Amino acid sequence: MSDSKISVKKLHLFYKDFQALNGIDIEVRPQHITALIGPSGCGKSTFLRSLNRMNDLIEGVRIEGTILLEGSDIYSSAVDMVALRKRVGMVFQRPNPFLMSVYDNVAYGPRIHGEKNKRKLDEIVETSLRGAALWDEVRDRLHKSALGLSGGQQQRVCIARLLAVQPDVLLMDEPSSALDPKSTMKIEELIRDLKQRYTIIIVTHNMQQAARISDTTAFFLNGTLVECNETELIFTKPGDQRTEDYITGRFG
Amino acid sequence: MKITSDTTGRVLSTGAALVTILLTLAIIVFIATKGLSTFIINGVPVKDFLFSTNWFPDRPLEEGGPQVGVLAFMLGSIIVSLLAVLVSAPLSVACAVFIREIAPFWGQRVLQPAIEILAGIPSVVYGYIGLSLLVPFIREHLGGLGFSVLAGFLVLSVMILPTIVSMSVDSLRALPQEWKEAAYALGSTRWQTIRIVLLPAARSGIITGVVLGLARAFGEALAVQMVIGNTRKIPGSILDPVITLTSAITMDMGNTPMGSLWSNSLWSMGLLLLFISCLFILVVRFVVQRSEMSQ
Amino acid sequence: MKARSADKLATAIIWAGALIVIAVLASIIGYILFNGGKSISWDFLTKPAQVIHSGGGIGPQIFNSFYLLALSMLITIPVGLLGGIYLAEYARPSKLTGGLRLCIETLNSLPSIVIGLFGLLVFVNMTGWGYTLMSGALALTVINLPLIVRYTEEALQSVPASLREASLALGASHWQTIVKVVLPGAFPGLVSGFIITSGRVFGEAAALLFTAGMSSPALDFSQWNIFNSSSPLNPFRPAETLAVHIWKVNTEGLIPDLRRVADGSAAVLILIVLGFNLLARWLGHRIYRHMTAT
Amino acid sequence: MLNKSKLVAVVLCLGALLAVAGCGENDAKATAENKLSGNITAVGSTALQPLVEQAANQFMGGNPDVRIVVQGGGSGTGLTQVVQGAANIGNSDIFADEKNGIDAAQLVDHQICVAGMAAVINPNLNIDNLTKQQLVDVFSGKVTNWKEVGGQDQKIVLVNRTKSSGTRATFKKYALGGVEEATGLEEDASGNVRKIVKETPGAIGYLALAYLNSDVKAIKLDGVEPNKENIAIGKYPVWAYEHCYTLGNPTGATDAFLNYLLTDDVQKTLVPQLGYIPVTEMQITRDAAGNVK
Repeated sequence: MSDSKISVKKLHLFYKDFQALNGIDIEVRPQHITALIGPSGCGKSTFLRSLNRMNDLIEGVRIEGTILLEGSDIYSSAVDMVALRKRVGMVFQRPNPFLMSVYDNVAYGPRIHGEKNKRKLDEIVETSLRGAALWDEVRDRLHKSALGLSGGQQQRVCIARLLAVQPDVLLMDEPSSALDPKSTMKIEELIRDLKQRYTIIIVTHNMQQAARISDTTAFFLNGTLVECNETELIFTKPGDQRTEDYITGRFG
Repeated sequence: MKITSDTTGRVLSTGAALVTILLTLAIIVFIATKGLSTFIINGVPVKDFLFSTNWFPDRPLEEGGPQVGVLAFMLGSIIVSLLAVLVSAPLSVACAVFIREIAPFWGQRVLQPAIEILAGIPSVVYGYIGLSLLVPFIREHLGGLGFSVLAGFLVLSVMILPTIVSMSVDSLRALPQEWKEAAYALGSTRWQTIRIVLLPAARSGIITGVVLGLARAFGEALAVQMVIGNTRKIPGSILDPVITLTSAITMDMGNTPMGSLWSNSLWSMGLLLLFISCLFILVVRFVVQRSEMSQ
Repeated sequence: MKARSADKLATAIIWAGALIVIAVLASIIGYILFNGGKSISWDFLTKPAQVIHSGGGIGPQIFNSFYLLALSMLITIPVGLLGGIYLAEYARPSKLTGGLRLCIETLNSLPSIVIGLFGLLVFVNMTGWGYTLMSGALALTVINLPLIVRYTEEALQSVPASLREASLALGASHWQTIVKVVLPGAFPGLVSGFIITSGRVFGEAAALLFTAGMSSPALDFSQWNIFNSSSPLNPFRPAETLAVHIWKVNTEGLIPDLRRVADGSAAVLILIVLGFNLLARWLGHRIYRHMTAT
Repeated sequence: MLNKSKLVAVVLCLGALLAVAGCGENDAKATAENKLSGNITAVGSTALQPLVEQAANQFMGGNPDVRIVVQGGGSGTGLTQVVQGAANIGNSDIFADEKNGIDAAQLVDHQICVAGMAAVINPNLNIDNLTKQQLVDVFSGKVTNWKEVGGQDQKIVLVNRTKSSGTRATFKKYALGGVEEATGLEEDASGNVRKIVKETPGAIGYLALAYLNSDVKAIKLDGVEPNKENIAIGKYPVWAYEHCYTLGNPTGATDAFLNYLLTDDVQKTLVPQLGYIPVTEMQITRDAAGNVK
């Protein structure tokens, strides 16, 4: 298991008195797509957000257990949160481009991390937009507001914005749930492409999506990790009755 | 570098918060120090100050001594501002409902901007209009001198309208759209929806607005002073002239030497105003807290 | 059927309420503009006021009003903005936060005359400045501050949380996120909030009677050295604003044409406040459109 | 750490700026070559303010190095500030001795002019003379209808100045012989009193002569008309000095300005224009206790 990118041990998460995660153990392999599935409220999004400490922003959240990113504990007090989030980026459910131009959106990350060189920025923006398979669609309107784009394009701007800070890990919280089927297909294609360079963890409601794109699938229920295995195995021979019930649509 | 800018930001904004708190405390401390000297230095019993109508700060000692009872001022302030709220509150709630529920287009395009303009009209101008239009009107058509409780609370009720309307509109806006849709889907009429679903749910916001309006009416000085006649007597009818704490302060402050009993008792009136507006805040907090608990 | 007619009746009553308010507003504004409109002329707007003779203008008063407003905003906006940022971004439920909210509510409901008294005591007497623009500006600051803090907090909170998260997830620090993402997003709201606040304090008189004074010494509009005592920009000179001028002319005026001056000043004041409101709406709308480029 | 010290520096700079801008006032002095220079602050009575303001403008025209700032605030404020040394000149409508809480012994009185006061009534009342006793009866509330003092059947409406007003103090002392007024409407400002008396049937109030116009009717007291001539020769008793007080004897520019106020440049033009009686034309004098010489 030493080749794990992320290794989570006995993770408990409390929201005030409510226990949202109960003893999660999971290993995430590098350059793989891991899908997290489960019914609403099962804790999969909460889990995702604890991987780059986004939960720290929420009042009353308490965490026990360890999360190791390449062997070092991300919850140790020595960790620079900013540096952590730079390495572990996140794409959200709804596209959330800033009220800026496409260019400024993508250049935002490099700029706040100190990049001032205009040529360098141009380069990063182009590479990132190409990486997000959006360059050809927006090259003529780089300096117009990102809010003028379609939902699918906006989501890809958000992905490009993330790529521009060169993270190792991409966390995606139902990235296509707010999009139409055509945009969804494009995003899925993109995610598959990105796998070659990034470790991707994706939360999805859509089981076909999980089956289509992921290598590993983890099934969450009521704050516990029921099982985690090769995607093919999960969808063909689930090891747990509850997993089978869920993927065959008997509940959730 | 990053950490430093973050710390600076946090320090600066916490500093601004502290400045605001210190400022408020400074106001309270300074006004209280000056205001309490009537009782501490001049030795006027609090009871005589609050519950007597004898206001003879200039009377020499041998004729019964300076007396500084402010009951007439205090009652005047209370009467005028309560009546203002009584007129203004129903009208304001009607306006808020109109803006949100009855005619959103007209309401938001015409009425709401119009009410915002009302908020921006300086109180001096209100007083001036009251003096030029309202006072003669009352004198000719209703009798009395025109300078009256009536003129005072009518002017005030217009002045506090924007406060109540905007608070009520905000709290109606904050209600989930689904509640309204659910009520309509159950076959309620618009009025039933408003009366049974919306108004009760928005109640705490509306009450907060009314109390803040009351506070504003209570503390208003110039507009009221111009139309109430300033007679140091407890009024017998709404056509009688009346006097308020604020008008007593504006009229006498400049003419009395600092440190004299007279001046001190004006500061005590200021303290009384401060005290009562703090009381209003507590009422608001209580209302909000109770409605939060009941939800 | 009964519910139906109750509905009709209630609707009619609410319409009536709205119409009454519009009628009151229209008659107030109409009255002022009708009476005062005819006395507004270029001379009236620029000439200095007269004490005994007729034909005075309100030039210095208009200047004073704007200058005082600018001075006070110069102090209030940084403090209020930071205070609003604290409440919207940093505040956790703590004693400090609770205290701050209570203080803001208290400040907001303080009668302006009490603020005037405080100003008289501290800014006028304790500092030894006397009745000056600076004393007035500080008193206005006390009135402004809670409004600006509230507008800032509201504007910042209206920026979707998802934008904050996006920025943080890119490794931006909290402060960078506030400066680069949240503040620009809140900008339209901030601008209109500030302008509406300006309109409010523009008409303030009660607090200024005791702080900025009621006299307007001769101003030398060719002297722009801020430290020269006859310079219009010197913040340590007494100054009478337009609202105070209306009060003074009405109460102590000796001039034979005081009706004309009072009516005209009221009309000018209303027009300026109206202008502030329209400007706030227009600017807020425009900035928003510019930023979203729709 | 660096940023904290930056913050401190900014605060210090601001403080210093305020201090620099704030000082340099209140130091009136004459320079060696007898050219007047310095700053004078005159604070107080709103009634006297226009006169001093206009005179100051004229004075500064001839003495460009002198800067005079005239502020209102009321007689009480003026006296307080001059005693505290916050102002060079304190303007007052009444003798400092008459104000409680002021140590008049430290102050030097400069009487600039005289303000006469008249009882005024609504122009529709058919009365133009009252005896002193009648006036006292009217204001003390003993008489409540005009027909009891020879007018038509009309209720009397009293319009008083606020208790702290110098006009009221003077009127009470010299017109009413110190008798306490009954409660009536109260206004702090002459403009409002005039407006109310003009518009309210049966109203009676009192105004400084400067505010008299056709809106209201000034009435004779014991047959004596309230005008400058009668006041100057001592026939009409309801008047008061307008005072400029200084803390100790004035020096330098302040002294020069106070002397200027007594020259013909002010006394013959500004004083009558503003409705006051020049102190130089008074044939009698009166002290704080009311003793006439």
